[in-house]
Amino acid sequence: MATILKTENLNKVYRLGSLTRSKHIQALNNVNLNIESDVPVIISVVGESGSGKTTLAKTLLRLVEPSSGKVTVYDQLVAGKGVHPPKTQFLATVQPIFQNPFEAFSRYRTVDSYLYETATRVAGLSKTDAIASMENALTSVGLEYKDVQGKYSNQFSGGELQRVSIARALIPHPSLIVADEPVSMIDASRRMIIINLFLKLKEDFKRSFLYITHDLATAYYISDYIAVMNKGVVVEFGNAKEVMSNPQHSYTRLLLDSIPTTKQKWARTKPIITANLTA
Amino acid sequence: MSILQYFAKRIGLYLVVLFIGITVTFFLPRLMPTNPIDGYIGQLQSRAGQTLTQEATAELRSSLEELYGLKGDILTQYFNYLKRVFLQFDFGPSFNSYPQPVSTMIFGALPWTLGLLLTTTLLSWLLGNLIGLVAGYFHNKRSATVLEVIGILLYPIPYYILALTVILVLAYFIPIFPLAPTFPNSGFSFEQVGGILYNSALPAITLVLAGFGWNILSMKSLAYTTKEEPYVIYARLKGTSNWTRMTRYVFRNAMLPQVTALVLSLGTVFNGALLTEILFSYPGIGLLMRTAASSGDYNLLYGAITMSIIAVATAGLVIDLIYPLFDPRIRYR
Amino acid sequence: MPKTFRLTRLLVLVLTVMSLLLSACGDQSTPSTQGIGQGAATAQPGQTTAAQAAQTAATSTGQGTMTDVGTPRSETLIVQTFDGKAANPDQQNPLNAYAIWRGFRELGWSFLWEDDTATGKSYPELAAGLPEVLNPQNTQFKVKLRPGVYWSDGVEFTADDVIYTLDIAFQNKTKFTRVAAYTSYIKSYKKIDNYTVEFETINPSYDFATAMGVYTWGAAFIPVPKHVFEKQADVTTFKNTNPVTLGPYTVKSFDPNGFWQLWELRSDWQRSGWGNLGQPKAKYVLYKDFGSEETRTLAFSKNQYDIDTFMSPDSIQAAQAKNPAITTFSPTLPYHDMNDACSYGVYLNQQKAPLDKPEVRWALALTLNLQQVGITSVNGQFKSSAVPIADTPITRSIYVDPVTTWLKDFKLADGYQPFNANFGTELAAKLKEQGVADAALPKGDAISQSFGTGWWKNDPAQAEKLLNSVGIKKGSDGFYATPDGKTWDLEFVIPGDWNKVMQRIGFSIADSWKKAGFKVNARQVDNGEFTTVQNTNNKFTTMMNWSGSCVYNSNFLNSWRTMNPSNVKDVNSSEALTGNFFRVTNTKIFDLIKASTSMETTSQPFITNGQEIMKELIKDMSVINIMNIPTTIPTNSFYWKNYSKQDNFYAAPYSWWSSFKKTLVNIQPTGQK
Amino acid sequence: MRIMKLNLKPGRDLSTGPTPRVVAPKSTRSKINFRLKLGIIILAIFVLGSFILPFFCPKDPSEQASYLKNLPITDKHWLGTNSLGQDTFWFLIFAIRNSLQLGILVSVGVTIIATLLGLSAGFIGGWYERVVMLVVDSFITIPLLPILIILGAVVRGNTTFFSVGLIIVIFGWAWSARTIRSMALTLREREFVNMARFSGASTFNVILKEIFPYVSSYIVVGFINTILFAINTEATLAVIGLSKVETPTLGSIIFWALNYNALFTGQLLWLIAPIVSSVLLFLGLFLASTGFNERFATIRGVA
Amino acid sequence: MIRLNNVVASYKTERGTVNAVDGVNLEIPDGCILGIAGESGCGKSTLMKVIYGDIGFPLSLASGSVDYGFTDDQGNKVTSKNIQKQWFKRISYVPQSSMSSLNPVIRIRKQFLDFESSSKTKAQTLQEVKSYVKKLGLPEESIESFPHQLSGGMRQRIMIAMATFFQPEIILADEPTTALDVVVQKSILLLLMELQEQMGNTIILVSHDMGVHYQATHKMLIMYAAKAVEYADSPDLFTRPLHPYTRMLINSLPTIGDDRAREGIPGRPPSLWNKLEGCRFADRCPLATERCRTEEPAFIEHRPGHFAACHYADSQANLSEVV
Repeated sequence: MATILKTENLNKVYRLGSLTRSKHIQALNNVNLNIESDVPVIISVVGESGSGKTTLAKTLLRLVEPSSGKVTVYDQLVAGKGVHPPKTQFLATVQPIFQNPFEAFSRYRTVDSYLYETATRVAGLSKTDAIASMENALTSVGLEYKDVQGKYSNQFSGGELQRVSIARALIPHPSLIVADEPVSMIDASRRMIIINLFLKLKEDFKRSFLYITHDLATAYYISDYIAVMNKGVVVEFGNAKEVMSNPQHSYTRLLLDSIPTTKQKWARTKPIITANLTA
Repeated sequence: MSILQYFAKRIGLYLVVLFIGITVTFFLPRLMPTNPIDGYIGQLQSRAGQTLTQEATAELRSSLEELYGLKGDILTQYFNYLKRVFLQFDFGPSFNSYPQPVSTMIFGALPWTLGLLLTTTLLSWLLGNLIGLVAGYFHNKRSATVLEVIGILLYPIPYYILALTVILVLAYFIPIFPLAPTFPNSGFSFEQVGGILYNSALPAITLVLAGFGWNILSMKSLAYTTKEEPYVIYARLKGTSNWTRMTRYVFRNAMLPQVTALVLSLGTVFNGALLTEILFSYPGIGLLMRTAASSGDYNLLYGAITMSIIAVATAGLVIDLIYPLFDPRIRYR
Repeated sequence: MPKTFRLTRLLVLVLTVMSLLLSACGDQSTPSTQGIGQGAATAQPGQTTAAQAAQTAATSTGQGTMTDVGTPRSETLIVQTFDGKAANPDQQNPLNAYAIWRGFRELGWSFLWEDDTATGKSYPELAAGLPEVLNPQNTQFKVKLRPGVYWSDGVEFTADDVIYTLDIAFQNKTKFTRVAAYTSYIKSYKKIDNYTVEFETINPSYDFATAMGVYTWGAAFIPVPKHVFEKQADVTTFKNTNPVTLGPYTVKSFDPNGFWQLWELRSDWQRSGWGNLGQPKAKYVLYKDFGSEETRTLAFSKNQYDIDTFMSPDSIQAAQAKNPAITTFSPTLPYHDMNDACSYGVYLNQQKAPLDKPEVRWALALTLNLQQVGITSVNGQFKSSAVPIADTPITRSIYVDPVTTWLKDFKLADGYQPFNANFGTELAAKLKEQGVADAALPKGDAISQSFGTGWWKNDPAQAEKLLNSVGIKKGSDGFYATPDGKTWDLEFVIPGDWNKVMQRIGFSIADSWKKAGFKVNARQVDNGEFTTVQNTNNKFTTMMNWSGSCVYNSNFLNSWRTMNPSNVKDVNSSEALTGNFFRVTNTKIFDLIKASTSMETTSQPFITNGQEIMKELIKDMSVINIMNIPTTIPTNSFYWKNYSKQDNFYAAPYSWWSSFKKTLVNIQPTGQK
Repeated sequence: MRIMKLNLKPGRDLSTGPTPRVVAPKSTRSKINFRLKLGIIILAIFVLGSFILPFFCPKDPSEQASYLKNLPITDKHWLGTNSLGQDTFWFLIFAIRNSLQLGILVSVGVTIIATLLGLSAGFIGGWYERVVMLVVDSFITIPLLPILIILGAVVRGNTTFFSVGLIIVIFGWAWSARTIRSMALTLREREFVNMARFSGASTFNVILKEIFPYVSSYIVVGFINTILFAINTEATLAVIGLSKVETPTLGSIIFWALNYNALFTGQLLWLIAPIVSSVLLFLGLFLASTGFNERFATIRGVA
Repeated sequence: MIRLNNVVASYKTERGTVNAVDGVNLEIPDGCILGIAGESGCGKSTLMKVIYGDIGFPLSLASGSVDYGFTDDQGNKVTSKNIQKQWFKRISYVPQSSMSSLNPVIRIRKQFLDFESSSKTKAQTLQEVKSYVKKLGLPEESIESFPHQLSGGMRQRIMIAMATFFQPEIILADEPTTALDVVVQKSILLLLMELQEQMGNTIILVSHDMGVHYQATHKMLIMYAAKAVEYADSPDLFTRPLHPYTRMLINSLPTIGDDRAREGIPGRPPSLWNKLEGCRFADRCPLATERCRTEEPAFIEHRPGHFAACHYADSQANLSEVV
């Protein structure tokens, strides 16, 4: 059994200073996750804004240094207080997919240049090998190299761009791909294309994913494991189907209850408006 | 971080900036090819009286070095200087007006410069911003374009040209104001204040004219972009009047960077004082600086420039400390 | 329904209206530039303007125009200050640096002897007569004081005041900054009685009356009132603000910012230090700075003041076009007063290669196209002088004429005759060509009176020959290169805006040198730096200057005493010179000077020595003397008349010389209210 | 006050306030193009005219007494001659060229220093940023004009008036650096920067390829503004006689015209020509700068 | 009843004029919540602008009109030409982002009182605002705050309070819950629904989330590439949609507890600058035939009250219930 992701006592405290007040925000509060598996898995982290899920992703990506604790991915120590893994090794272990595909590419550079640089610098490939690996990666996300080559980000739709973004992340064969809200900026009708792609990549390419989202339905749809976070604390963690079908924590239940499904209307119990308005 | 810590940190930074600025300006005048003692002796020798004998000159030279505190190497002078400035705010005696202390001269000139430049800076800020607001808010109206053109045309006219034109128009062709100011000599009666205002009118008008072009243009572009902000659009969709939107929405928000600009420009009044005071023979720090530079009066120069540095650095500090009063977001974040 | 009144709205409204008004002003400014043009181009007769101005100003009071300081304009003589703004206006103690340009020398103080600027001779003022020499070495003198002179507070002036002044000066000679001239000159002094003092000098002194009294523009020794000073705790820091004066005027008020100072005539002016000269006509004298030349021109043409100092010829012309009451020193060219003690010249660092070769210095003189320089910079309004002193009515017969005679035959080593005695005639012809009215041009003998006795030829070819002879040849860029082949960058220091005439002349000289192939870097400097360059060998190459040639009568020693070996410093020395700004190294000159110090200054041997020194200076081309200082000093006769002019010359017409006291007793009010 | 204004101009720091959105609505595009076009046309005329015409100049225009003094406009002297016997037109052409040269050189210097320091400080952060910003803040407090007046004494001793430019660079880069740094700061948090990081880019690469293109538009605007600032500063110094006044510049013409009292002697063209030229030149620079700025804003708004 | 008569709304751009809403005919009965759904760029926001009467450069109403079914104080019929005078009195608007739609530097109380209220004094109005806000479940003090001091949910409630304060006939809500978390989203939607029930006004709700529409709306309009493609009562539309696009939209939404695979809709809508022929959905439609590519389907009533623009609306493949 490989340790796919292990966080140990991960804490992150932000200090928000202003003139008259200053407060400490515990974005991560002793987060301990341990996922061991022989096969690649998709782990979802769900929660509302401010729950700490994005901080968790950023910690993994070394974009934020935790106040204490450490993170191990596939037995590699990748992040933690004072942890400095070699750059290339780290980049070959963890790769990100960002929320806004239009923001993820500079509009002054062709999108394929990011792929090419990832191939040469991170994967350490020669020029020809790099192009081959780019072609492979793009094919696996349903795009063709010739359609991408030399184009700028504004020539793509959000979904296409997000797929390029995923292809780039695949190039160095990272053990774990961290996807922070990867579909929230994509039109609802096309979200499932990306979501299904994650599933396919897990199967075909044996990649593990950490899927950060506030959308419980898609999380349920693709995840093997799910972690529900609230105010920096993991309130519930376990097998996705089990957690969703039988939520233990009241917060998880609240979240599930609030999803606007197309199957069942919300129960309208107590009135929100206190008095008669027309009076 | 508590509010006290924040203040302490900001003030610490302020002191470091002051220190660096003062140090740089201490060493700069050393590059001046003018020896103030030569200057003084030369004045005595060739213009003010009698040709001195060699003995007399040598004697005078050594006593002047002693009096001016120019003995010792440059580092000793520097440390003495720092000590005096930071601990006693004492810049030593003026070389040219020995034994007058520099601080006395500066504090004599300070009210003039501050009085003129603070008033005009504020006035041109107010006028410029109001015109700019109207020009930016009604940017597609012809009358607003006219207002903007005023700014565009006023802004690039070099200051000295503007000054000369104003002198000609308001003192010569239409003799409203005096050509050369005669400031009343002392006291503060109502009449004298009137005299000061009357005599300061010309420089004040040029300063306002010179300053408000920039204010028009910057406020115009700010108002113009602010007008496209969602909250202004939403206010329009609420059916609010143009007036309400212009004042309460556009102006209140576009004003914020302009407040910063205002405080910063208040800090740089000494810079502005220079040209004005030279052109209008106005008795302030600027004229003092110019005279000091031309006669190699180090101490006076240090004093005047240090005042300027303190003013700019203080303005920066003040912005940071008062900005929350204007922007509630910073107050409560 | 009426809305609640909003203060903010009102404020905004008011400000908007104001801003619109102001922006209207801004609009006006553009066409107004053209308005100036019309005014100047058509040159409206000035009287109307002047009258209007007077009217406008007069409306405030009932009977007559009042000045800004509240005195009747008709009783006030208003003088442009010499130095602009005074840095230390309340410092009025003459023993220290003080606000010297505010009329103290002319109106407030009184001196032992004055100088008659019309003749160059001393006459007694506080003293009862010229000093009596007591020993053959000329070191001991007896001075009698004139009885009946009173300080402005009613105390009599006596020998005690003289003794007291000397006492505190000697006691505090390291602290007072303006006493060194006499504390290093006088060896001892003693009071004989209330009106008699005896002095002993360190060295033989044939100039005692001018050393302790006035030489041309003021005296170093200024008696201070004992009864006032002895009450002070510390005389060295005593400011003496609003001083007790010996002169007929007292300070009525002054601007703490240093722009103006008002003097009022003492009611007992008759028993003042120079009350015996006659009645000063102005009840008030106001020294005031009218700012830059632009504002001065405007104010002057509006009769806001009466006497200016240096003003550029164009400004005077412009002011005259607007106001015919404004006149220059003479009605014909060169219009201005040329009788200053000093002269303008180019000083050369004779110790610095390649200027150490006389050929090079002569080449510079022969390439200086003075005709062109004079026309470009001062419209031909100048009086040239090849002899290194000012060519004035006093010096001409003593020095200029004899040396000029010698010059006509003077040859350089190669036999070339550099002197052009026809310079004045040629200049007059050129000016005529340029359109100067015939009436304004001098004719016949007047040419030499106006434009001088001649100057050097403008001969770039001869200059090149001289330069080639010492290995200086033109490089491929057309500029002269030093013998080692490097381009010769010639630094030329000239005054900045503080002396516009010299500044212009300097730039024109640089231009004429450039045309002849010298790579000149003309550098205008402030007066502080100017003096530093003048004094310091390693900072000095060439410069415009006047301070080394000041000779007002036969006594050339006053300037040239400092030409001695102790004032020859190493060429790279940063030590300040205390004189000898020509950088003379010629031992013959040193010997002549030394010998002259023990001669009577009016004696023939002394004068001959002077002529010999001048000849030596010319042979070496130690200094390229150019012209007398054209002191423009325009006056305005709207309120006052009978100023000292060419055709009515009673004293040097300058307001910043102590001779101004003669102007004050000679002018007359015009009766204009 | 004008001088201060221009001081701030190359990089007036508005970072303390909320950055105003500079997305111009589509409706104004034609107007913007007009501005930019007009600005560029004016500048092109000035640049081409002043850099090409001097080759046809009959003689060094700064030489005195080349012609008779104070001539009116003739076919030989398009703007007449001045009181120094120089041809006003040719002097003006050379003046514009020199002023532009100075402005451009200063601007290049300021832009390079400000960009290097501003970008690196904003992006690298940490103690490096703190030190750089301390230096920047200190330089901002040092008043330019008095310093120039002090150094004027030194400057005037040099054979080239470009030393004035050097000093303007030394004391003028701080504002721009500050603005660029604040822009880099916001860019630092943008996702594509992280994307580049995860593509293996080094810090240098990130600054060069990711951050720089985004700041470049501002740099162009800043560049134009600095030209304006440098020309005006030199002119101000020249007018009070603190620059190299023999070199024809827009300021030195005014210096000479005032020195010879052109206002009152009817030599108005001498004074008006440089004023009109500088106002036009400034207008061109100003229109180009604002036009480009707004043009850039629309591009950004579209992307 | 609001009636849209063949509304064509176009934008002027540098590339030319583009019709963002291209011939929409609609009758919206009074007192219902109408949902509008569609991909971004389908014209739903433009349609909102047209209905609100916020038409100004570069947007223009190329043809057609909007009739609101009521008259103003002078008795004139209110159409899109004069609806502006009724803003926030009889028609109001809830914006998408409460944060950027509130003036950051003045207190909410003042923004409330921006309304041109002619008949009451400020103090009176303030009292009313306070009590109204309280009724909507907000603390009274909240209107004394600056916008940034309130949470996203509170701010959105304030926006709703502003929009409903005068009890207008029509309320437009453009993606009012997009920026909010699910829990808050639910409470906001419930609030809107409850308000509508009490006031009986018409709410037009734009959202791209079919779940939101299912929960809140009575009637649904589906738009695609500037066209209205389906319009029906919500329950009908969600169970038996007539347009393949609608069906695919509903089907692309995963549901908890439902493990079946879900597919997104591949491809992109056609560019509106291109010349468009036939059915605009044809390129992405599994049922498309040659006819669809050439002949534009009409927007017709296939079942009572159920309109659709599809040639195969009545075909077998389209009649099954949505799973």
